[in-house]
Amino acid sequence: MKKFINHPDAVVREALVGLAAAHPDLRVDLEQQIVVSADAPRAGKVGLISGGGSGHEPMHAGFVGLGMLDAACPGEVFTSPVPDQILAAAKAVDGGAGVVHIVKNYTGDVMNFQMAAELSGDEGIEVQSVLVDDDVAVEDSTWTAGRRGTGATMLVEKIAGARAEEGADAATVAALGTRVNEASASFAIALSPCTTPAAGRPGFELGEDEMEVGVGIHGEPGRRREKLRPAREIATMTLEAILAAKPVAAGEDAIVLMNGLGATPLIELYLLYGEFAGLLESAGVRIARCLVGNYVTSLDMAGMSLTVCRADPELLRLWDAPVRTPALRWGV
Amino acid sequence: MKKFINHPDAVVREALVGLAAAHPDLRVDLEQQIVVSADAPRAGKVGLISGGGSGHEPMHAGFVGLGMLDAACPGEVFTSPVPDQILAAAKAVDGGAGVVHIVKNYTGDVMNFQMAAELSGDEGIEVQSVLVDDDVAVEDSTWTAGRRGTGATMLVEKIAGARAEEGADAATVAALGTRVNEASASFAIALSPCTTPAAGRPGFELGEDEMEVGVGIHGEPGRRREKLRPAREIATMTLEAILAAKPVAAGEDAIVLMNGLGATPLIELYLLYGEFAGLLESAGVRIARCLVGNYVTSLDMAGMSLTVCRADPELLRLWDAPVRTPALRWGV
Amino acid sequence: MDVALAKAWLDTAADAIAAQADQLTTLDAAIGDSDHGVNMNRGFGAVRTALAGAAPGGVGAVFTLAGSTLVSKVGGASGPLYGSALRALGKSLPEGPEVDAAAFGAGLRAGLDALRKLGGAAPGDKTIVDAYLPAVDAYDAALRQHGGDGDGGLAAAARAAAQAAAEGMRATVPLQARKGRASYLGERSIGHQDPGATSTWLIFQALADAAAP
Amino acid sequence: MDVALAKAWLDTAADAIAAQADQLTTLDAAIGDSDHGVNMNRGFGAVRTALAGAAPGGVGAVFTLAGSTLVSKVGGASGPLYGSALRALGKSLPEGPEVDAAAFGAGLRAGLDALRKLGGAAPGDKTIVDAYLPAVDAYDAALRQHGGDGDGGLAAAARAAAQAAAEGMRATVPLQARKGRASYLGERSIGHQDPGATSTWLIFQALADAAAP
Ligand SMILES: Nc1ncnc2c1ncn2[C@@H]1O[C@H](COP(=O)(O)OP(=O)(O)O)[C@@H](O)[C@H]1O
Ligand SMILES: Nc1ncnc2c1ncn2[C@@H]1O[C@H](COP(=O)(O)OP(=O)(O)O)[C@@H](O)[C@H]1O
Ligand SMILES: [Mg+2]
Ligand SMILES: [Mg+2]
Ligand SMILES: [Mg+2]
Ligand SMILES: [Mg+2]
Repeated sequence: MKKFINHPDAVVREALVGLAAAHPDLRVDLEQQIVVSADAPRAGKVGLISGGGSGHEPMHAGFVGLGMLDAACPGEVFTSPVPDQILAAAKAVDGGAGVVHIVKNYTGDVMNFQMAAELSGDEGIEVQSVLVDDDVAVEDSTWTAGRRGTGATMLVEKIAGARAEEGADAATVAALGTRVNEASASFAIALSPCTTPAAGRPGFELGEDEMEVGVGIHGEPGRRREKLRPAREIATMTLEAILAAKPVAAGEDAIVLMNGLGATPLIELYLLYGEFAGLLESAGVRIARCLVGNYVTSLDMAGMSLTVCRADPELLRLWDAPVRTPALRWGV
Repeated sequence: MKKFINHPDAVVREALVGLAAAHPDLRVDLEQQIVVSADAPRAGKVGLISGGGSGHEPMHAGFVGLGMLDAACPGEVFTSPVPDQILAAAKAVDGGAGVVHIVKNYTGDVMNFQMAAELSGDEGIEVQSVLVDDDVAVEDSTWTAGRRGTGATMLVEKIAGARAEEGADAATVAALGTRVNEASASFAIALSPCTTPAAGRPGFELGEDEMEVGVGIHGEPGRRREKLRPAREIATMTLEAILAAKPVAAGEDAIVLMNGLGATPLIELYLLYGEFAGLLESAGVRIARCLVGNYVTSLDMAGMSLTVCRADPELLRLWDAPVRTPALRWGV
Repeated sequence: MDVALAKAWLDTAADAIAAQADQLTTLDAAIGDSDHGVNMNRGFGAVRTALAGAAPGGVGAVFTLAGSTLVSKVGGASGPLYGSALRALGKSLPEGPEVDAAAFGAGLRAGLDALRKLGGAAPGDKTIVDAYLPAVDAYDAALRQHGGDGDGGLAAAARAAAQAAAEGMRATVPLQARKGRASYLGERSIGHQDPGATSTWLIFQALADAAAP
Repeated sequence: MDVALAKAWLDTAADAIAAQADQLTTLDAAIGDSDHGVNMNRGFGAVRTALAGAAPGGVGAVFTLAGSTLVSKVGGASGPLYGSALRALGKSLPEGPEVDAAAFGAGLRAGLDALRKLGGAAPGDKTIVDAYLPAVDAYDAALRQHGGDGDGGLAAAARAAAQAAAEGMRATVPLQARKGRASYLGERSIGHQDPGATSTWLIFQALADAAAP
């Protein structure tokens, strides 16, 4: 394992030290291991809280700030945060209007956020939750813990964050977040495994001519292994899976997130995006907004995910609303 | 080699197709292989042009837009652009006030931009040039082609771009760019080689416990090979080299770019940034502004570079000026 | 079971988990996210510290503290599950510095119930439940058979529980996961031993070791 | 040297470079950025296309077109350097469909001068110059010795040039680079053959092959 670290156990904490140094707009509480917007709590504003294992940077701490999250709870690498962290975040951001949890659908995340919601409720803080489960590589069946939450999480955070900024109440913000999740589908492909600092070795082995299809964002193996194919064929396969699960009709608008998993260079992401844009155009779908870059990552995994969100004027208006966070900024 | 591509020869062109699809604010001319700001030329405004080999994304095309570059000329991967491209860019952005070339100090870049300057001059376009040579890992001696241009390039582009936006003439903008370069020093360390699509194999081999010290951004081997060390020691060594070459005194301001070379996850960059921030604080240097992320990359190389620019109120004012480009945006 | 044995069990478990952390992580790499050993080791290390710093007067309090510590320190799936189980065990025990083997067995089952309520896993889903459930059943059966008075009864029941946990753990290999992260692998989860079932066995084995006369 | 031979030379060079592109890139990987073969192949492929599509009337025009094509298509260090050299060669030649071996030799030297003026490299800097300079010297010496009349003189001079280029190329191995990308490696550039000197040898060898009776 080759990483710029001091000790595997200290990675999350030391990265938070750096985050604090880099972004005076954020309040980083190393004791509680939470990242809070400097102006939180704001009276009457719903507090948006997300969190999950570390290793997906810039998500979530990079999305804390005006128009997006009020707090992030980074767990250990690929390990969901604990209830205490989430409770501390709720206390730090509740301005009387309650909080909204944005939770990716993993057993650990769901349970820890649920426990935190109970603790927060005990303290008199209203908690609403959005469960994100956009990964259509996983079928939602009795054989799974449901679909995983991946790329759509940042869309939910952006759009729900904008609505919270407008002054909506917790139930409205949560309902909107759920609507974004329902309108979104993601699919990911990896060209290499990733290595967690604690494990010190890759999560799986992949041949020089193989790709892992339908991977999550925790370094776990994917749904199946295939021979590597040209970008055009990979794009076709990926988009077919997405549109089969959540169709977007010709003439409809979409928000598209062309996301890198960490070690894939931007030049490849743009190349892939060109393929997806061509395919969507052929299908008559209008890409109303898009992002190309590393937003929801999996440490040093080479790979990509595509997220397509069927959009409407409200979602686009909220997408365009000003945002000022370390990793996403416009309009301000 | 595992990449999301269709064919090694088509990578640059197809990535530009994706860039065009993703950013309607940019005019991508696939024939000339240039990327131009949609509103160029603007009458009376100096046109800022940069370029270089592809593979350093988001630099340079990702820095085209309001307050930064007017055009970028992406060459083949790690190969400087040709004079025709640069001339085409000059014609596209000259609004009567001439153009400024921002050139990284590599033999190929220097010669091609120089030839283009002559061609542009023949067409009646005034050309001023800024040569960027911030990489202090290379001693400037009779034994080298001078220092290389690396991370400081984006600082020059941002700050000179803001000055051009204010209406300064070409000589003033170029002089300012040169001043930023002179105030800046960079140093890079790689944990892995990178693989160009055309070569199809890594540029060098590195042991599981080795790092390449003093690397450039073209996948070339570095100045020396060393045993991998903890992040703290790496940061100390890097900062010592930088401050020895271009001291920043206690009490002075600095702009710091904590840059990833492509495959290093953000969590490690933040961890490293924490180390650098601590060391600079101990030295009494004030980090007035900073960026942490992948800005000047080397394809899929795992590694980092640090750039420190001694700043003054003028540079900070221009740094803070609004910028709207695919990869850098604030204030608008 | 008295306070000293309760602490000894958790200490022994912490030792076993520390020793096997790498192995647990390797199992988790195959069908999960390579952190189960790290998570469990962080959690049981914290339990050790918490118990060393506190002087719980009752057996139940030992487990309640341990469970709360796991919930607070582990995260992931295993933290809430094991944490809730230990908390439920602690809360179900009668007050006092000592409880009998039957009460302890009932407590173990209360822990299992809490864990199942939280996680929703059924036997055969390739989870902790597949080692925990047979362990509790074996414990009860042993107690019924040999009687539960004195530490001898507890020791024998714990031995039976550990053995059943081991069998349950091994029986997870051919299963396809239906819960937790491994379920995302679909049929690719078949052929691998479940990490959580493995840590459950370590914990029951630690009970048997600590209770051994 | 007539138009047909000029074209044949550049065609032969394009073949040799295509065949050796991988090797050139491998040499560049060791002390540069792994693109010299790709660059040269792209450039000489474009030269081939340009010449096939044009009908230059004079020998000089062939080289001027080839040089301009390299400048327009290659980029990097090698594009302007080889492009300027060929352009200077073309421009230095007397007009007409044929030039004698001496004029061609003077043209080769004009090309070298242009390349040196642009790149600023001295002999021993581990660059193209280290193969090109001895090649031109050998060409001139051969011409002086054997006389330059007819294609026989050119063929012999070209043979001598190719041989000297090969020696110059091999002599770059122990040198420390002082120009171009390899100079950034400091002493680590020692022990590797320079890619540009290698492509220069290929080009002079192509001349010898094309001119062979
Ligand atoms: N719903 C569940 N019920 C019982 N046990 C579960 C459940 N989900 C997961 N587990 C257990 O948790 C183990 C994984 O724990 P761990 O790796 O620490 O957490 P995570 O999956 O969050 O990374 C699995 O091997 C499995 O035994
Ligand atoms: N200043 C120079 N003068 C002569 N030749 C040079 C000079 N700089 C570089 N070269 C030659 O160029 C070769 C590299 O060419 P190439 O790889 O195509 O360009 P780049 O270095 O821009 O990637 C070197 O091997 C060297 O022979
Ligand atoms: Mg985990
Ligand atoms: Mg090059
Ligand atoms: Mg796990
Ligand atoms: Mg090269």
